[in-house]
Amino acid sequence: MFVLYRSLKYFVLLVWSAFVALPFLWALTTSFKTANGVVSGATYIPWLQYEPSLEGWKVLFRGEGKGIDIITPYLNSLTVTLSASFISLLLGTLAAYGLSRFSWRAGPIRNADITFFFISQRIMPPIVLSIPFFLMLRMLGLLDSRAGLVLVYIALLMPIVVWVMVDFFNNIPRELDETAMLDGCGPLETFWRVILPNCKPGLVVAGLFCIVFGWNDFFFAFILTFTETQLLPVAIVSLNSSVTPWWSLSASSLIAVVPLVILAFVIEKYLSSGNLAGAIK
Amino acid sequence: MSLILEAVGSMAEDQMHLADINLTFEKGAFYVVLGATLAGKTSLLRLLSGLDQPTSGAITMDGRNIVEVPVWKRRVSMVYQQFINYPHLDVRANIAFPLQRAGLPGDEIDARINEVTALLGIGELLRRRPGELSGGQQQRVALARSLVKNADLLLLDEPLVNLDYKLREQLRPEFRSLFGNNTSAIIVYSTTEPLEALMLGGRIIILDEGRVLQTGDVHEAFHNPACETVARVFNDPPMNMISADVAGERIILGDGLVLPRSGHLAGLPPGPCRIGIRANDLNLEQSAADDMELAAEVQLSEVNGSETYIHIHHNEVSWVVREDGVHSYALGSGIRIRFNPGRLFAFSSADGRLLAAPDNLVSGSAVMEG
Amino acid sequence: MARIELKDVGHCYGPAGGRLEDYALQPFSHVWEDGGAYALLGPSGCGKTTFLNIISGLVHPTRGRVLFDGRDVTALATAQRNIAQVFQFPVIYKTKTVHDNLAFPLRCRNVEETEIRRRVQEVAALLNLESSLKKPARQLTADAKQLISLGRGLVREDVAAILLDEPLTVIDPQQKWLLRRKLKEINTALKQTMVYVTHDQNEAMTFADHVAVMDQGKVMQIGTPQELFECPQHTFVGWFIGSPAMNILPCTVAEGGVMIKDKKVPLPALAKAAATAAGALELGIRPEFVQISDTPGAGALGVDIREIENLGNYNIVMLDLDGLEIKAKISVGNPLPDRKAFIRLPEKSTHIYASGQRLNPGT
Amino acid sequence: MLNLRHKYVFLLPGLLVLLAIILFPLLFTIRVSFSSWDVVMPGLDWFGGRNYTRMWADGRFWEAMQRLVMVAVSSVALQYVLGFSLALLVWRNIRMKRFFRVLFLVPMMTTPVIMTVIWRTIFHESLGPLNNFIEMLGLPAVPWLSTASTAVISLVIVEVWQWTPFMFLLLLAGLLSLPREPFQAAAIDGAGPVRTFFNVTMPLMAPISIGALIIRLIEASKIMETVYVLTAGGPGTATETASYYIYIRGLREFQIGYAAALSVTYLVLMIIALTIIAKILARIMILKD
Repeated sequence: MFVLYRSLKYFVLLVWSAFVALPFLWALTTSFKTANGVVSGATYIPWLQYEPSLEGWKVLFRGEGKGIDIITPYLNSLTVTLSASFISLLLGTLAAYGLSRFSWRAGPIRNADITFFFISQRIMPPIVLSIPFFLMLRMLGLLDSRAGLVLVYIALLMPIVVWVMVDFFNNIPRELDETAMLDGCGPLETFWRVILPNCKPGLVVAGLFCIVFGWNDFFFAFILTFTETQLLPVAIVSLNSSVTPWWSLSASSLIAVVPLVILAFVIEKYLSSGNLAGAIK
Repeated sequence: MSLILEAVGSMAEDQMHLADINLTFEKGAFYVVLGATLAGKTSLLRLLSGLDQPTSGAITMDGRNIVEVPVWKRRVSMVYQQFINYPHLDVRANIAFPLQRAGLPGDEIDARINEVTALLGIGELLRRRPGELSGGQQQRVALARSLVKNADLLLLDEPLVNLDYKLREQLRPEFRSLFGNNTSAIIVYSTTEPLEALMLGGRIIILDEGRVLQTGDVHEAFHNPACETVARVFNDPPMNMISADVAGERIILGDGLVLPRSGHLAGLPPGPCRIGIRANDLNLEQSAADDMELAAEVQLSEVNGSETYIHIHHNEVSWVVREDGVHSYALGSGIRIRFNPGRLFAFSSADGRLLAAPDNLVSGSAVMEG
Repeated sequence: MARIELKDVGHCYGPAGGRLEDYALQPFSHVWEDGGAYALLGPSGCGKTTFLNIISGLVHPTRGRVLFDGRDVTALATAQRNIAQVFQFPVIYKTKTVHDNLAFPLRCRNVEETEIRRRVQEVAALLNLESSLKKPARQLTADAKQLISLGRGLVREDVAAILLDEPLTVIDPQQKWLLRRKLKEINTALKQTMVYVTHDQNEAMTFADHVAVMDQGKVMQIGTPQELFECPQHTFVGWFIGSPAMNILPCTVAEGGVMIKDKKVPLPALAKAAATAAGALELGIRPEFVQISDTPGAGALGVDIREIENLGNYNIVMLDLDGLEIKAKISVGNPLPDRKAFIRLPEKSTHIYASGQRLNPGT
Repeated sequence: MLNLRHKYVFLLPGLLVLLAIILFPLLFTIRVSFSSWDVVMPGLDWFGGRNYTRMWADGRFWEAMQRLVMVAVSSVALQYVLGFSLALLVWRNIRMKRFFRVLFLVPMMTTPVIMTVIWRTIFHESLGPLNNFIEMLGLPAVPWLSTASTAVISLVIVEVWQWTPFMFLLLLAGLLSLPREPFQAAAIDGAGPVRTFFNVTMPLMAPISIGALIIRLIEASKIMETVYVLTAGGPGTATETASYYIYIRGLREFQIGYAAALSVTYLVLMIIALTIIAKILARIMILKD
């Protein structure tokens, strides 16, 4: 009975692992194919089933005209994601601290309502915002620029930061702030010298979520940029045209996806240490 | 320097925390705030610290209204019942923190840290983080951080309540000697434990349900509780109470125990009153010829330190007897209790005021003051 | 209901076969008789939780055997041991009513429904929970929830022992004595073997007929509360039990008595017991038993009165014997000498220890 | 709670930035929805409620809404069941625990559109590995993306692949934060795994489950990128979700005014639906003390 249960358990784990790994393995093997390798039907093992080639990878680094330039979109994505994450983290953390520590009243509106307002921004479908954002950025002259995208991403990412950090701050005893103030720190100094150094796990988790959601956004980058500023997902999806080069598509996908996969290790570490549990309520 | 509270009240979310508080705190004095849980002790300390503002009344320091002065500009220290230290700093940096904020020079900071850590016996721990310390050590660090500032006002909010019994036993005398030589600050210490109040001495403020019931010298208040509530709060176990009726020359206790209306009870007005007796004054053996006697049933015998509290029951009487040493009594067994009528307290049954207290026995306090 | 026997049980979290000092619980043997009220007492980290887990089956000891009524259960898992446990924080099934909470262990064992109802009624009556049987258990107060946890053990007929792990932690101080009483009452009425684990001296001594005092993985003494108080077998017990702690005074042995700081105290029996003992000698006496007077006499030691703590009902007098501090507990009303005093240490209340271990003057 | 003047320094920067970024688009959209802005005549004229009456009769929009509900609810339900099962499997000590945990988290780290591009090649009728595998088993090839029902199933598969990890993450974090005692108590009471799950695990996990379900429903209600890449709404309109349909009207056909009316309706319906769902879930799963 026990043995049966255990075998079943590992069977399920392995099946799901295979399901999870399938697209990556498929992309990996496809990236070494050429047109011949693709059109001959699904093949998996290089040398045995098809002749491997590095063409799919090489073409990514050849630059304009001769191939597909992947480096510029890569750097664009990196800049936009990191700037937007940093600003969201800064503003969101401050706001979350304000919501956690002070009482707010405006008519019937209380702390919980303001917190909800922040978090509820996630409900806004991108499509609803896209047209006004388009017009707004045009007005500001920020269409097709990295700055414009950063601005938009702040609205997308700040709710996540507030969601994680309000709860994190609520779990830091108020007495710690009070002690700092009694020791002669004003409110800002208290936040900077005492609270911030003690919320590294929360900041890491919030920051990770920001990077994941920022890096992975496609729609706004797609709508709000054209030729000057191309982000990675847009660059890759645009390969998906009439005659799809599966090999370079697969290679570029793997390149785009790998850096964040590494974050899975970081998240798992925080998961084990119990720092994530507080964030979800 | 004196800190004065006048008609201070504090409300939060429509709940009264403190009402009509009038108190004066003098420099160099030690105050114990005694009260049950939720009596308003923490609220009072937070008002004094400036962390909370009163909803009514005035708080003045040397005649100057200080309600509007922000906390970080006051010279106040507070030790919480939770062990609050800066988790990201080591012990030394924790203690140095308030000094650095005050802009003291480095050698002065070093000197003060050396002094205070030696005083509290935490010199070995300077490089450790608070998270690596035991509860007792953490509280010592918090205390060191509070003492090192030489604040004008030092507040301790039940600092021992979260420590275990042996540590409390160890720290109490240390507190006594730490605070005994104070001349420059106002020290306010809150506790729920009468024993702690008596051990630390000084002046007492007894709180109950957000009101001040009695102030004065600790021992004086212990021997002359202003009212029945004080008698309960200021005794552990709480003073045993029984309804009584004064008629003619007799006082009838509860269900018929009769004693003469004489001695310190001679002046009781006729009619109903409440009689109180300390658990300590109930004995299992006869100690004097005129002892009153009562047969009761044992509800539970509880060990408390080196003493045994015997909960007894007899008709409407549910009393606690304190006995020296550790003993055990079977549940439901019969027991005979004696007490000396000279040790009875009497309170008004209308408003709980003290009507009569026994004469103070010869006590050690005379020696202490001598 | 069972007799619990521990045979040379010890546990080490590291690799087995290490040094004895590394053991979280040093090997020892003991028997807990059926139906008794027992306590495991010690400061945090003393090994009492390991001990408890060995009995409940969460930890399998590195060495030794655990027997319930002679049956070897050392290798059995918790569920197979027929024990019940009350935890520090109340554990209830919050989706269920009080009745269904109490019935749960029986339903798990497929007991007949009429029998379940009968047992639950019985236990509810015992715990004064009858009026709330239909209420959702989550709505009850903390002390009632603890009673439900206890009740889930009591409904079962197969229970070998009920383990209580710091059960009063979350109970209101004012309610504690009522729950203590309830526990004692149940132990007296049902004669269930109960093991109570706590770091709180008062709770252990109030609840148990026999208390095992532990420190640093070692069982220091097992005895009745009165024995622990009056006759501590180890200086740790003398310090840990009672407040204020026992006075522990370094001493040496001389002809017909014991020397404390060059002063001879006539304690012939103790001196005889210690005559051949190895290790540092110490004298132990509780503050309650120190006799104090203002007149010198045979065997009295001259001391200085350093400080008097007036605690309302009694005084703690701090005495100075050539730099050694001795505490004496004196009731108010008893006259106190001024500055200089003389103390006597009655032999029947005084103990002598070698390397912390008590030497028995009887042998 | 403290009441200091300094508190504004903390809250206001974030609040104002968010209001500035969100409020203008929202008000603007509402205003545009009452205009006839399109590719021929861009501009804010007053068109009355005609966009809304047109929408009322627009069967394609309501079908897209229904499809969205179906896809969102079924994929989130699947994610919950799978995520919870997987979390339970790797919760306690098992061999290669860390390996499984990391692997199971990986999909949520990847860019949805990019992975959907890969999925498209996997679903390819003649060249993809999925049909190749099915044929190896001797079954007939499935026209994954070219018939209505299989296209919807493909969409759900991709959604489940991408987002089960998120559910898994939240639920595993929840499980790891649970106290041990209730489980010990259940073992002592003699409860087997099934009884323990329903009487201990589920009640303790209820608040976290609700949170996770709501978060995922919110995110799922916005599905469109996957549709864009995987099927472009096809075959026909078989996989159009609300967002994607609005995208076609607004950004393909530039019927800005009409798309705005659809957007406003869509947003309002989503808020109402999610509020109701949140309330219902809370009532079913959380028991008030």
